[in-house]
Amino acid sequence: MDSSNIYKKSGFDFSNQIRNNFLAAKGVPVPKATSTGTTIVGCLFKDGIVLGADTRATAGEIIADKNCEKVVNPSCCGAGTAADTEFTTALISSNLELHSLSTGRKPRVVTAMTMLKQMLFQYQGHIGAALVLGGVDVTGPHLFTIHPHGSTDKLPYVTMGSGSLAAMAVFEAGWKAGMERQEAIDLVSAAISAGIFNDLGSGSNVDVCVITKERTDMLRNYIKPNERVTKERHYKFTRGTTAYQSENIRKYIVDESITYLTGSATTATTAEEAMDVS
Amino acid sequence: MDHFPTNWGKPRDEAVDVYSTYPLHSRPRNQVDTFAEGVQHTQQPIVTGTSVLAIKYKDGVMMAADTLASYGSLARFKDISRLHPVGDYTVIGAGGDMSDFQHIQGILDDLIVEEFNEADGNALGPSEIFEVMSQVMYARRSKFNPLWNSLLIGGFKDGKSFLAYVDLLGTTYQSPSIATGYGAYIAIPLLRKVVDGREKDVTEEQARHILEECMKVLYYRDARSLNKYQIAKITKDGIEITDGLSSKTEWAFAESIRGYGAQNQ
Amino acid sequence: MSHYTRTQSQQHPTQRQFNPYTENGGTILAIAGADFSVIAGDTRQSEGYSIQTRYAPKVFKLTDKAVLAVNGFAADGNMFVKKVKQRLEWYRHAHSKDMPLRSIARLIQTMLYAQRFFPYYVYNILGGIEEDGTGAVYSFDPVGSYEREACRAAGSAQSLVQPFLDNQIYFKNQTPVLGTSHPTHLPLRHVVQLVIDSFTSATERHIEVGDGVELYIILARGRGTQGLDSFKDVQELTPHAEGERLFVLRRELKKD
Amino acid sequence: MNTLVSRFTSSSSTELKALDSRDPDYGENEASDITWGSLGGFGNLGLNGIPSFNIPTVPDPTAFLRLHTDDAADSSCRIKIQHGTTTLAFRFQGGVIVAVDSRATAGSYIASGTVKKVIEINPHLLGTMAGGAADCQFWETYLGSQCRIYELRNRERISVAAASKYLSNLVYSYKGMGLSMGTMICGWDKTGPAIFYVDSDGTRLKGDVFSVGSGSTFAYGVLDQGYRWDLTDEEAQELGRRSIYAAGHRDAFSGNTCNLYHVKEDGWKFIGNYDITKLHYEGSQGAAYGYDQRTQ
Amino acid sequence: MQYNGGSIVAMVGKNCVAIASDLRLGNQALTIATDFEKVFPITDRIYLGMAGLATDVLTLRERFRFRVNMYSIKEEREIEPKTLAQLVSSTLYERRFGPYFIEPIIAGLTDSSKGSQPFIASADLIGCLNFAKDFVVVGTAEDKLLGVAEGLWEPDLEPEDLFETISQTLLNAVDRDAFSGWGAVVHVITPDKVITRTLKGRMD
Amino acid sequence: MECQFGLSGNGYVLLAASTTAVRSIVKMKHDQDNIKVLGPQLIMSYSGEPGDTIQFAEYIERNIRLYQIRNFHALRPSSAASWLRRQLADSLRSRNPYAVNILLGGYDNATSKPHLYWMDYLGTLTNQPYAAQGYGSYFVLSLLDRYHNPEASLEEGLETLRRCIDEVEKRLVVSQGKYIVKVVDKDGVRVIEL
Repeated sequence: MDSSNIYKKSGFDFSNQIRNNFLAAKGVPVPKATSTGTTIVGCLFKDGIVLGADTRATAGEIIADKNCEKVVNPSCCGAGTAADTEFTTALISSNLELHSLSTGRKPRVVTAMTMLKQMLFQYQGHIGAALVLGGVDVTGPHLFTIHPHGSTDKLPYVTMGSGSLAAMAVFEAGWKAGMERQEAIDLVSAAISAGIFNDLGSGSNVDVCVITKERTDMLRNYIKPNERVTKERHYKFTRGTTAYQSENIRKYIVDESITYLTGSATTATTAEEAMDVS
Repeated sequence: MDHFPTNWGKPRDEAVDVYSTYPLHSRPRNQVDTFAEGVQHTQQPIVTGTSVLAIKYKDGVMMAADTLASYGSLARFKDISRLHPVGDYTVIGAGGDMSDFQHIQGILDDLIVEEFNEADGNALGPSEIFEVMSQVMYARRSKFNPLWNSLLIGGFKDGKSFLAYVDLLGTTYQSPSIATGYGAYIAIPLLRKVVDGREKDVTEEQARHILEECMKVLYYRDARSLNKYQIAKITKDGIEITDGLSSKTEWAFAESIRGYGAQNQ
Repeated sequence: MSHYTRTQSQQHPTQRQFNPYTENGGTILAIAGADFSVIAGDTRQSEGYSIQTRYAPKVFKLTDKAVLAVNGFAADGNMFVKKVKQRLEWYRHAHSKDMPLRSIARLIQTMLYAQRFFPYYVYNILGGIEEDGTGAVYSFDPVGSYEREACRAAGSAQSLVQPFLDNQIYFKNQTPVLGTSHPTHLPLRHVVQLVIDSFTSATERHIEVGDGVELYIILARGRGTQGLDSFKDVQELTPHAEGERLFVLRRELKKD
Repeated sequence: MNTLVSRFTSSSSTELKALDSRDPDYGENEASDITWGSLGGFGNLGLNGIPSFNIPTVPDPTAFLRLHTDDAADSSCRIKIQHGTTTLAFRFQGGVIVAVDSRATAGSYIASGTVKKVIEINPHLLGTMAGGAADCQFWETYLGSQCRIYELRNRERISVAAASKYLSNLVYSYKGMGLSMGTMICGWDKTGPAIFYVDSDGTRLKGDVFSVGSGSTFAYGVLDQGYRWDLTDEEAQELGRRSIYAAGHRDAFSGNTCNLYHVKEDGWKFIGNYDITKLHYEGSQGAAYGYDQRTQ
Repeated sequence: MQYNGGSIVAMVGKNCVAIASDLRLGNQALTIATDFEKVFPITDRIYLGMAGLATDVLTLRERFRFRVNMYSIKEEREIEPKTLAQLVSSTLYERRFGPYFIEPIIAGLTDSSKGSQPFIASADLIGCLNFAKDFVVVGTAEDKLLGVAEGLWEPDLEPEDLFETISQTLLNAVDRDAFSGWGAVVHVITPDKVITRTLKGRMD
Repeated sequence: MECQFGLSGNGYVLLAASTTAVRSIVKMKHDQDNIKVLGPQLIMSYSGEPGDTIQFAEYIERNIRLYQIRNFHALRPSSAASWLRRQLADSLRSRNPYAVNILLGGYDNATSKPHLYWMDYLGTLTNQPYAAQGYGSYFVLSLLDRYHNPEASLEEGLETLRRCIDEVEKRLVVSQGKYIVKVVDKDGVRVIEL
């Protein structure tokens, strides 16, 4: 194991794999990674692209995160294995930045799409990232979906994730070419809401991102239809409820000041005072 | 009995070496999640119908299904009726295996005849038909010989509308809007938005419109569907099944799409 | 290591042609008080990631003083409730009284155990009032082992709810303030609030719980409705105030 | 055979016979052999008092059962049958001590911490519960009723040997079907105190010291080292408690509380219920059981 | 994850955070040790907990110590909790196709120059971060912890109240989990001190 | 099927290991010494996959010796344990992992304290007052919970050890035969005849 060298080359490290196969054979199964059930969508409108996502992350049937961000960087939403979408898009967006620095031009959406599909294809679906990619460049607005195996799609409105059918139904029924900005935002949030309320893998809030030639507006938690109701009772415990065996308090000196023995004594908070808080 | 202490209480399986010298308890593992794997792709149904949609509305119940029976990916029979009236108050709509559905029709027709012969002044309403069907389906699943269908039973009797679902496992439920097959994923979001909580207010016009809309979306997205469908309406005036409907579809935007990636022309 | 070889078929017991079970999600819970019991269940029925219906009752009235909650595979559950009700009906015809709660519990055990080799995939919780007027909860595993308890959660979110109830009902791990002790039975109002909070919490963290919650509240003979009055929309199911009284309280839950 | 014949000869006229129980479209008709009312039997016990079971119509019912209920083979299996246990019983000069824990686990979830694992068959007989909770509860309750019938027929109490043999024969007849039960039948009869170990394999052993369940090895560790025939009653009870504590502490599937019974000539007596954590920190007679507590 | 057992929870309070873990080291059902700590100080104000396979906990503790030391040497400053979270995440994702069997939790306060803001985060075994504003949990009792925490947690708890809430959450959750428990340790991190208490938990 | 126990007392660590070498259903040997002396005050017992055990033990023995030669002093118990753990954890990531479970006993002259480490083939390391490996641990851990005394004299320690051996002999299906017992204390390592 060359763990002592942190400057080693980047990329995946497979050194645990043999061990894990061995463990699996011995009956220690590989634990499951967080996946996002997810509804993510995108659609074209008059001036650009609107992307949308719900905010639920699940681990099996348990909701691991109620308000996560699936619009991972403001041109891409991810579904599938959460860590994969996160790191894949981060990697590509960094490569894109390098690309644009070396070419001296703003990157195009197709470039991002090609980089993503090439990377995902290389890993043959083992990187479980399903993405909706949208953006506006010199050639106009573009909207793509990229599947974990590297296949792509180019359509005026797209959906992904476990709620994709619900969201697609809304698009099929409501989308038309050349929508106004607000119209498009409403349609996208209706599509996400359809996923939130009809697909158990999706839930909580609606995130919307509007990309136009001029700017990108991230409307985080654009609609919050699922706020928790206030509890019927309060559950604060009386202090001393929990029995403990031993206690160890490490105090830090928060603030130090020098008290001059002669001259003006500028008293600030002394260490003693700060330590009194307990 | 499995004599390894930590495995107590589990069904026996002597085929395994329980005295493995290795201090890790290895027992056989089922490689699959039996539940998640679902029930669809097993002992296959042969000739199948796809979604059925149904909603409650102001005057009763409305149900829609296309007229296609597929043989795998082959659109085999294009004029099959999947909405079947039972008695004077009920329509039963079926997805899944068509031969099983015809068997069910037989059972129900017999039932109606028998009930008629009793001539006791009572007629079977939708909830009774539903009860019979849920018993039949559950009994068949318990005998490992299921009728491979998901059924919607809708009706209107004595001023009350009734809509319920039963499938090959005997699972039942009632709701103001129900869809089977792909409809449960594609049509339900649209139906729920219009119908749920407003089933007393939705007019016939609105009901028909939303069903048509859903049939269109299903035709767009369900590869085993057909743009030819029936709508049944069950109200106080009885059953009315409209045949040979189709939706006006829109494919124009496809013209502007070039390729699936970097292509422009 | 192992000197035996294992064949493929031994490794995976296969019975593939048809799986007679499915899972329909949801959670049920019951709490017994000194002279009442509360039995509750959410109303969502789901399969996989789809909500089949937002209202499918999981809690059923058996008699005026016995309520049964079922959870697991909905078809098995509904059929089981139907059969229990039938048996109770027979009993009523033969003895012209309702079967006492503890006998219902034993009956449920034997009925579940009859399916030992083809189990009902149903977790049952029976709540009600015993003949001595105390509140009781009986919980069952799918093949019929049962015990009487003070509180019990079952179903998909049982592991979320049960430890919370342990803490709040049994005061587990709580040291009482010096000179006091924890009450053995909580007042009705308190219990109903805990049940509602349990379900709102479970809804936050479990995808299969939601849409609505139904609480059945059974009061012992002669007990007034104190503790219930502060809740809106409580509906009485028993026709008159003599004998045990049964109430139902419905609340909405989040629908996502 | 009949079902098979009727299934394949079914014509529309047979189906007209609507609710014929052999018709594949309708459920088994329970009313046929168990009539309603007071003659209705109880649960799966028919009029003759013999339980009946419904067996799935699949080629291999045991494999079917294992597929759906064996949560060791498939942690995602949904029908979780409760299990996990430590039970022990030993004979000494003062009778029989029976001590059990009270935990039931389903997968890693502790389904209950208050299970009664000693089944009071009758005032002179105790059965313990290890393995499938329902199997033990059902069959030992059933055994109780059979013991009562024996008493009525023969005007004397059934011996421990006979009762355990009865149970052993019962479960042996279901061998290979997936029952899982490891129990100790303890009592006092004409021959004095007696313990029989009975399991679902059909094994039946007479002995002095037994411990059964996932934590049994840990219980043995303490039990064997402290066991003598001439223990006083107090010492014996303390030994039972300590052994169950030891198992509860080391075994993840045992714990919560210890239920202690003492069988004497005049029947069994419930000694007490002890919280295992309390035993760890405080002990039962002033001396804490826990290693870190006693060596502090 | 169930091989060795163990669970961890972290919660946010008013200007403070708390992180608590159980103390069990098991070998499946057999309890090997009841003093196995899973939460380690990274800096004065940041604690890192890891639940999962014990050997990986030990390996990664060393690895993170090394990487954090390298960070402070290179940057000449203490690592911030958010930075640590990213460091942990990328270390885990590096092994995407041969992961360490652990799930980490980070709890800490930001530097006092940044106002000592509370910070908690958890990740799955391949490093998908979850930044929560209330509480995060990992381990075999994950579902139980979530359920109790969802019921008991309230915003703006003072350190002593936070201690009670997190302790009650952990103790009651692990009492329903066969593979966690056997005592617990809680660290409450406030701007001026860290209170560490060993709880009197169930030992079975 | 081998069993090993370790327990620490007042100023010493005792390790005991069964001496039977088993292959399939045959006992190959009755006087196998499964406790290696790694240093002047460091001993290690090992069990696990046949073949791996002895290969790994010898590798460890030689390397610890090498360290001592190079550095003129022996590794302290805690350092030796850490290093050993690393060896196991690394080997687990290789194509041919060592499947060896270990008990490590040592006396630290710097602190005048005995140390006992339990380690499994995955590289899980923990410092314990008493420990056991193999199926024997299912019987003796509870026994040691009950009878072990950290302040016990050597004689008392041996008495507890005899209880362990007796218990395993009584309950484990396979008879373990004789045990070899070694003690490490401030005076070094000795073999003790029970």
